[in-house]
Amino acid sequence: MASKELDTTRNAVPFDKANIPGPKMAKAVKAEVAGKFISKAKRPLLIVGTAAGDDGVIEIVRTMAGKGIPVAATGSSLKRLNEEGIDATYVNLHALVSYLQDSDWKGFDGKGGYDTTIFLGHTYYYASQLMSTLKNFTKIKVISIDRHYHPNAGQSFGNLKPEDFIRALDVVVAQL
Amino acid sequence: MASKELDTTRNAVPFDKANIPGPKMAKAVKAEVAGKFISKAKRPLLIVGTAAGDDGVIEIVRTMAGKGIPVAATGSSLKRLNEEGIDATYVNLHALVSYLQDSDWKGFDGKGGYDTTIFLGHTYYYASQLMSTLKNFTKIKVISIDRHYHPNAGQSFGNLKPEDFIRALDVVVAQL
Amino acid sequence: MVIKKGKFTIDGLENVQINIGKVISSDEEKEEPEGPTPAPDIHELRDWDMRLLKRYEPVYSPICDLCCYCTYGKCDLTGNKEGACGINMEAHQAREAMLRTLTGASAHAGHGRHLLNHLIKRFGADYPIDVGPSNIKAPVTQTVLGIKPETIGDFVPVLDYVEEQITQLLATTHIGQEGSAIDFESKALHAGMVDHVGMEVSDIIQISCLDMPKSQADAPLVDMGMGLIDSTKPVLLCIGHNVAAVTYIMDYMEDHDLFDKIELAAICCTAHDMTRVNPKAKVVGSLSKQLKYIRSGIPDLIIVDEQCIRADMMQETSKLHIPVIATNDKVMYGLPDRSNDDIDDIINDLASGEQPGVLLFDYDKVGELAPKLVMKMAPIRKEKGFTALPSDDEFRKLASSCTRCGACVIGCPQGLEIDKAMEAAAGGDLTLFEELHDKCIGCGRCEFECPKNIPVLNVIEKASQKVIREEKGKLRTGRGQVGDPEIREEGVNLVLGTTPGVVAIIGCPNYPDGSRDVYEIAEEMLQRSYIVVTSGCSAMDIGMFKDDEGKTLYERYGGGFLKGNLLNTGSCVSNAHISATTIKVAAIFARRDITGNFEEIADYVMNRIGAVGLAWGGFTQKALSIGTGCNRLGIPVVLGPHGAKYRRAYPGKAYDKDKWNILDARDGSLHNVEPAPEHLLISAENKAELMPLLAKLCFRPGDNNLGRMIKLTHYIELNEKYLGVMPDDWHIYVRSEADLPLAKREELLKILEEEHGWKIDWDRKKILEGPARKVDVSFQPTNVPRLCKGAGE
Amino acid sequence: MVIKKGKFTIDGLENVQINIGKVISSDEEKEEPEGPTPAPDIHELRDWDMRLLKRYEPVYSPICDLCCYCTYGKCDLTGNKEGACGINMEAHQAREAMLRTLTGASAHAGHGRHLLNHLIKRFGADYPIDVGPSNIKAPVTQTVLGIKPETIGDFVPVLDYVEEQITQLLATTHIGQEGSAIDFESKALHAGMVDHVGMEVSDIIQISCLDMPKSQADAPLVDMGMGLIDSTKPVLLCIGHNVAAVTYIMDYMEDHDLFDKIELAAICCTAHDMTRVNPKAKVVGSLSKQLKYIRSGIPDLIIVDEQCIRADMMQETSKLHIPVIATNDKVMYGLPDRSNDDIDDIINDLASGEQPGVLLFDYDKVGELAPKLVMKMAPIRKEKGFTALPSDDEFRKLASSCTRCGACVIGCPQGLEIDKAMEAAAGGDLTLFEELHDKCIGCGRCEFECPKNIPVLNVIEKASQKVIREEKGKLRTGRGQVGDPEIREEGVNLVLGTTPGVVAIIGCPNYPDGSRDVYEIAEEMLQRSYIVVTSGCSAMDIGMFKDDEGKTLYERYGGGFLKGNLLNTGSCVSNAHISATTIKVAAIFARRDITGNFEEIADYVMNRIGAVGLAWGGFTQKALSIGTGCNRLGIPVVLGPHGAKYRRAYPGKAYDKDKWNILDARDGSLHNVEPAPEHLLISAENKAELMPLLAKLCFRPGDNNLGRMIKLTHYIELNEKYLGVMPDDWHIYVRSEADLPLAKREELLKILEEEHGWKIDWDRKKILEGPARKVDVSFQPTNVPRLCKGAGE
Ligand code: SF4
Ligand code: SF4
Ligand code: SF4
Ligand code: SF4
Ligand code: SF4
Ligand code: SF4
Ligand code: SF4
Ligand code: SF4
Repeated sequence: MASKELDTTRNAVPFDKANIPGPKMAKAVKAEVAGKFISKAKRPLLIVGTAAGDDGVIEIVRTMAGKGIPVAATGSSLKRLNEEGIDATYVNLHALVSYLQDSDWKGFDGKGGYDTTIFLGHTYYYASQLMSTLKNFTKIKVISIDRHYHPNAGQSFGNLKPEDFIRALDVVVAQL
Repeated sequence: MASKELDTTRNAVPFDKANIPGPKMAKAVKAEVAGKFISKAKRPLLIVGTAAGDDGVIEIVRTMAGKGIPVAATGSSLKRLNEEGIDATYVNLHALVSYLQDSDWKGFDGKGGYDTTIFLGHTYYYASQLMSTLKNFTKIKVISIDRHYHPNAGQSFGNLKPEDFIRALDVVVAQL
Repeated sequence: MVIKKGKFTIDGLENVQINIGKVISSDEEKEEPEGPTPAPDIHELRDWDMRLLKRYEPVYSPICDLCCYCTYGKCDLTGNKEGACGINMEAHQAREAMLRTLTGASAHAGHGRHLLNHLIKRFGADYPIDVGPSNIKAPVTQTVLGIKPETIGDFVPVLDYVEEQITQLLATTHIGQEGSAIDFESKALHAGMVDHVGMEVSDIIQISCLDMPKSQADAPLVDMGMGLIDSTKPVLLCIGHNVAAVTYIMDYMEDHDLFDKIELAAICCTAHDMTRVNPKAKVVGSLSKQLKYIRSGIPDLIIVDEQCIRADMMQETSKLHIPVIATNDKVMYGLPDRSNDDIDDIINDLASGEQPGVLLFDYDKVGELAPKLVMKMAPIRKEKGFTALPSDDEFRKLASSCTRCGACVIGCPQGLEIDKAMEAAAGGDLTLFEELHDKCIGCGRCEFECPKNIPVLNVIEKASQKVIREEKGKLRTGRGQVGDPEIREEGVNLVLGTTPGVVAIIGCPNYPDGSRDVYEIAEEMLQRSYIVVTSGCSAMDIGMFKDDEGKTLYERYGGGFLKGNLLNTGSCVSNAHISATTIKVAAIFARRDITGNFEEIADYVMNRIGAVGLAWGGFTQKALSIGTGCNRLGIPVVLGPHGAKYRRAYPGKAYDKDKWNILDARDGSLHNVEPAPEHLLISAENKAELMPLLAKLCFRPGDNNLGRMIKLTHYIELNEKYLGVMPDDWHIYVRSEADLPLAKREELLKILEEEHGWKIDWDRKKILEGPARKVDVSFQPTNVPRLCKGAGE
Repeated sequence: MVIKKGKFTIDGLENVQINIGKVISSDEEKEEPEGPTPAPDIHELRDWDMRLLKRYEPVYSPICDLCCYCTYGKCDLTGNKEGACGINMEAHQAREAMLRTLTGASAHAGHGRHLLNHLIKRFGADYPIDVGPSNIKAPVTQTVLGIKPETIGDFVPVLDYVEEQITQLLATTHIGQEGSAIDFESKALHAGMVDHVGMEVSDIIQISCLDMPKSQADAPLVDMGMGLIDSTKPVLLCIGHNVAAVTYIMDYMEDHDLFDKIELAAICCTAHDMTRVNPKAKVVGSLSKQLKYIRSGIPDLIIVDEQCIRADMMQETSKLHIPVIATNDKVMYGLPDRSNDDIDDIINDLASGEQPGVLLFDYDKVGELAPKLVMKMAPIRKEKGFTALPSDDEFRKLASSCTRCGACVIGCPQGLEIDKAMEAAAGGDLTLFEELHDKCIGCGRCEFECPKNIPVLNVIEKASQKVIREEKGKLRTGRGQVGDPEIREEGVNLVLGTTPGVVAIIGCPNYPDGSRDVYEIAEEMLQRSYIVVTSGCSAMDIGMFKDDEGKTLYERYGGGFLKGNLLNTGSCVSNAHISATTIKVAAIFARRDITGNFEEIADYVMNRIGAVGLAWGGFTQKALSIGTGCNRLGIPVVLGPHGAKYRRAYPGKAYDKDKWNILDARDGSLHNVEPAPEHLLISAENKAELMPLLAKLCFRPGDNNLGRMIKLTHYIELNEKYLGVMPDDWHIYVRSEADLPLAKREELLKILEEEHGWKIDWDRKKILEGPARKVDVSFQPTNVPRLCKGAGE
């Protein structure tokens, strides 16, 4: 719909200016592309952080969860998600990335590890560090659909205005 | 002329993969833009390094020198330049950047410092380090018209094929 | 003939120097056998490290994908590639974390050595150690080195050892040394351990020589906060960590009755230590107040020593005509050394502004000069009204000139929404800035990004004048060690669990969400009868907030080693007393031999003592080394979210059952136990996530039923309170119905039956099947095979 | 009663330990007064540093614009901005350079301490120092600490001092310490100075205890080069720097007559030191051969100790079934410690491949196990023909599979055109690879970049088999110090200038253009009668090339401290003997007191001794610290182009006349002199630029006419030869016509008249006007006011 004017690839500079990790930085992607990418994942995991307070964001989480994407609630996001009736599993983000590094980990459902992680609603610098673990030490795909450009993801939006952010998320879920 | 097909802004990644200095990296510029930029300099200095062995490059140096741009010959380039009859002053590149940092330095001609330095024909990693000095500690503009992308310059070409390189240099001098 | 330590010459043999070492009394000798690893080299505790690291596998979070250690590089290690020297990302990150740990250790050790040299010169090497009512005077030193120091001079070989280890470890960061991540971890743990030795030395010698509180539960309360400094008086501000020089100022001020005339205040650990020496001194606050307070223009003279001092000191102070006296060769700012000059000449040069600062290594001169100078400066400065803060008019103009470009936000390490606050302020609403003020760590990075050259921090400070005036708190001065008698009394509660745990809130003010967090964390845990220990900047920030009755936590809670007490050990180096406390519990309560017996003690601590460290705002290398030293001793540590930038953590994998096998020392039998403590080093994202985590990390395999019950209660309650639900793993900590909180026992048994399929005998309200293991009151958990009966036979 | 050093107990006082320190004989005592700065702390030589740094202003070349030291960061410092702690780019770069210098210093000191502990255990603390025919046995130690060690035990407090300084310096890299770039430079210089102490200790104790050549000009020549290792025999390869463990292997091999049966070879400094102990050992080559040689599959067993060892050792060797024995706790690779196990068990586990490597800290076991194991491994390995190199067939396929994408080129630190060589090789032409082979430093980075997974280094090595077979050279084993008698003989030539200078070619093989450069540089300077001193990897590479008659430079030139001689001092730590040599010249030739008198000596060296260091391929932190130590002693150093990545240099500004004022010690008068030495630390881009620069940096203000004439001759000639013209600054080194080379005097006078406007008296061929200053044979140049007559009066 509004995707013509919405270009989520713009302004793809780290939201923390000094957060330049090296030659490999996330590809800035369009919302449709992100959505298609997620829809193709075999074992996706949506990782929702404490900053996911916005109603719009919560609705997106609900939709994605509804489409069968398991939700890991990191930080203190579980409380809100539970209040909203969204099924999620609490996990410490630092611990989670250590599980994801473990090829023997069977996932939250015991059915095996995840091939794609989707980050939404995180404290910027904190998530960036833990994406760095996944980027450097796993084959797991990392896509950030957060509001700010995350260089340590494989794919990310650029820095978005709040209103564009919600629009972009809508485009993403439309692809699922 | 051939500038339509020649896009010197492409492939603007450091020629040494790990040479990612930080958030500020050279703007990749078109050859015309580089040429115009140089033509506007009040006190330009062309810094020619040891790798300036190619005949095509030497001709460019000759042309630029002919247009009144003073030439600093670093490394061992002086020998060739002298053989070619091009007027140049030998200076150690490391020493040169220290002079350029000194606001009291009067330049090779005693008429004052330089506002723009133009790098051509350098050992890649060596020049990169010394551009870094100028970038971080002076207001002097640094433009690289070398074959490989120099993140520590203010402006630079992307990594060019040898033939495109000479074409690009021709475009540059055409603007002077 | 009485033989004493010292250097002697024998008549007629003037050129022979005889050094008499420690004079050992025979009974002392027999007291405790020396353990297997006195003064261990890098590899001697490696087996222990490998036990830890096998369970708590390191996780790396590179903050940079490159390595720039040598000029083969930079090398791109993205994706665990190897650099030109063959090192891969994993090993390099481990090396980086080791180097930063070592940096922290060297800061403390370097501080300790400086102080030791100084105090030996001042008081003599024979000056006795006095830390209060304790037989175990230097628990960390004794455990690590097998040495029982009696005089301050006895610490000389202790620091020799520390410095040797630091040098060896630093050497391993050279290209072409260690190639293995896991061995770099072992080295980091070694660095952390020697850090605690260095800290212990530093603090014990100053407690002994400078008459600081000695295990004093009711150490005096002192005033704290920018709102409590009387800026109408000359304000002499000390910044740093090393109290050596500053004591001369205090002595001079006492001798000349100047405490009424001069406001002597300090920032960072020097504030702790000054007030420990003399509670007439005042505390401005933690590190994050430093630039803010300088910018206020209030200080009339600044004395710096070492560590955590703004590197831009001279740029900032010279603009405001605040002279600076640097007193330590670690921080010299390019200033001229005036140690040999006449005091009056120096005063003139500083007062006239001819020199913005000087070096002064002669502390007698510092003591006399600083009070004189500040009294000379104050009228001059106050008359001219030097301050960096804008006037009301300027303030409005600045706020209005902001274009909301957001460059400052991207530059701010906290990502604070300065742009929005500017907008509000331009419209006359200061609340956003007032909120932002507590979250702002006062770093000044925003100012370098602003294309409109708005002095952002000054704007924040100006906007927050009202709240700053209310910044009035109380700090209980650093009490030093926990005394042996206290351990004797409380050890049992701690090990039984009636005291649910010890939470040590330490480190720096790089909090994710402002300094109120640490106050609230402390309060909640105190209310739950945890022992809360604190130190450094956190100890200060905890004292900055008050309850409805206007009381700080220090006023509301006792300072003893008792449940529900709040202990401030003191400055950063007094963190050693926290690890020392766990050692003392092992020694006094459990009667373990500690001398040169690190592994056994760490094993005891890890399996028995429910202590957890929290570096909520830890950002310095020292915070990392303190935490890492705790880790080697078996104490889990939680970091705030910025801590993920330390590059490495040691989370546990609760789901991996194989990792949770431990031995019963009685017979060497293997037992699969609950994951306790679940993590050795982990971060939390916010306070809400942190609270239940702290409670969880107090579980220990050695818990008895009562203790487990109490710990479980708090874990469940905190999880419900902060995450809104029962934790999904509470049941794995249940070994029998006796572990269940009484009030909820039935409810919980039901859940165990229904959700986890456990078998319950509802008549007797007993668990029949379900738990991974049963409680056995005499279970002696250990991770060290040689400590089991029959080992090596 | 004869009193000796040691520990004693007195009958009846068993618990009193008496340590008798150094027994000082009365006349010794009087020998030389103690200078002003024995064992200086960080700030005690700061005045001297400031003198240096005022003239040679540091220039920073950040290799990264960020700082990632603490978790306030990362911080963006681009454009000299400040980070969150207030440090700016300049100070941070200075801090980085200091840290890396310190890393180098710690590597040497850590090595020294390990060796000292080991040798004291083996030989006793009283084992006498024996370095050859010298009274000044430890010149650096004596100059820095004011100590004159006689036994190896005397070095214990020396290393205590070094470790204390290292800890203090490392502490300053903590956040919130030093804020000034210039003071970080002073600290770096301090680190460099203590590095030379650490190196000196390391080398003197091994020379003394392990019977290495002692100031021996005709130390034996040994075989060197991959082409000279007999791969049909079992090949036992040692890698590293610390010869402690390896000596046990040599002893065992001697005792069991195994030198014929086993090829004992080594890489890096362990190769130097093994051959110094026993010239039957062979040298494979410098660091850049390491991965190449492992990949060849030839070694049947590898022993590693410490420093400059491939971090990917285990990954590489396990693929090729080469067992590894690690013998030093700095490098443990996560291997199991088998020190307490039975030798046969270990051999079995290694030979079977059950364990790819082990730790072994029991050197007796290493000595026995290694020869046994290599003899067991060799037949197994040779039968299976383990090698990483492709077969001819595979080689062609690999070269053809290359898509010329260029990813490897961008990954290669040397930017080598691998893609072109692949193309040529696919077409059957190996010459490009053969050329590339010498330039390739064997780092392996290319392989991580190749999207076709081509093992690029293996391809290079395979293509270069022909040239590798011809890699046969000779090395003169490390001779140790320059002896006092040699100084007595040569000092005068050096100071007069008939020997135009000393060029010390040291450090690592990260050459910009292959290893032939150092050979050619050495040859040219030797032909010009410079004394060429060398050490470490450079010493090896110099020996790898031959003249038309098949002779290496070591065979063509003598090894004495005489003009036109080529001295290999030995391994990296023997670099201390190079700085020591300049100290000895000051002490012996100029009769300066050196004890605790660093500043005066450095001042002498800088103004009088035409010595220049060259780290052409220096890339390690050690090369940086060695160079920085030379700098503090007043010795200029040139780096290869990679050296610009060390982040900081000290170039001089010849045009700024104010910088070149020095004093005449006779009367304290100020003199404006020629810029000599022009730079303190500078890089050169290639050999052609380097050669005249080396000559120029041998000028000294103290040169007399003869010396200046000779130096000027070489400077002009080298400039003409390599840069094609007369240097444009030769005239500023002319003080009178007597400074002009005789053969060219008239020609030069003409130039001076015509181009520079000097006034010449053509009758007498005398300069009347022009030079900045006149020569004065008794001019006593100094930069230190207190050394002038009448100072302080
Ligand atoms: S490690 Fe730090 S200093 Fe080095 S390149 Fe990375 S960010 Fe820059
Ligand atoms: S230490 Fe290793 S990875 Fe780091 S820059 Fe040097 S060669 Fe590269
Ligand atoms: S001073 Fe405060 S607002 Fe400015 S960047 Fe630092 S934390 Fe952010
Ligand atoms: S950088 Fe300056 S102008 Fe931009 S939003 Fe921040 S304060 Fe306003
Ligand atoms: S707690 Fe942290 S910030 Fe505070 S003084 Fe100590 S190290 Fe510095
Ligand atoms: S040390 Fe200073 S500049 Fe470096 S990351 Fe920390 S705060 Fe930033
Ligand atoms: S191994 Fe050789 S070719 Fe490959 S990257 Fe290293 S230097 Fe370049
Ligand atoms: S990276 Fe591989 S495929 Fe590409 S040019 Fe190099 S060798 Fe060929």
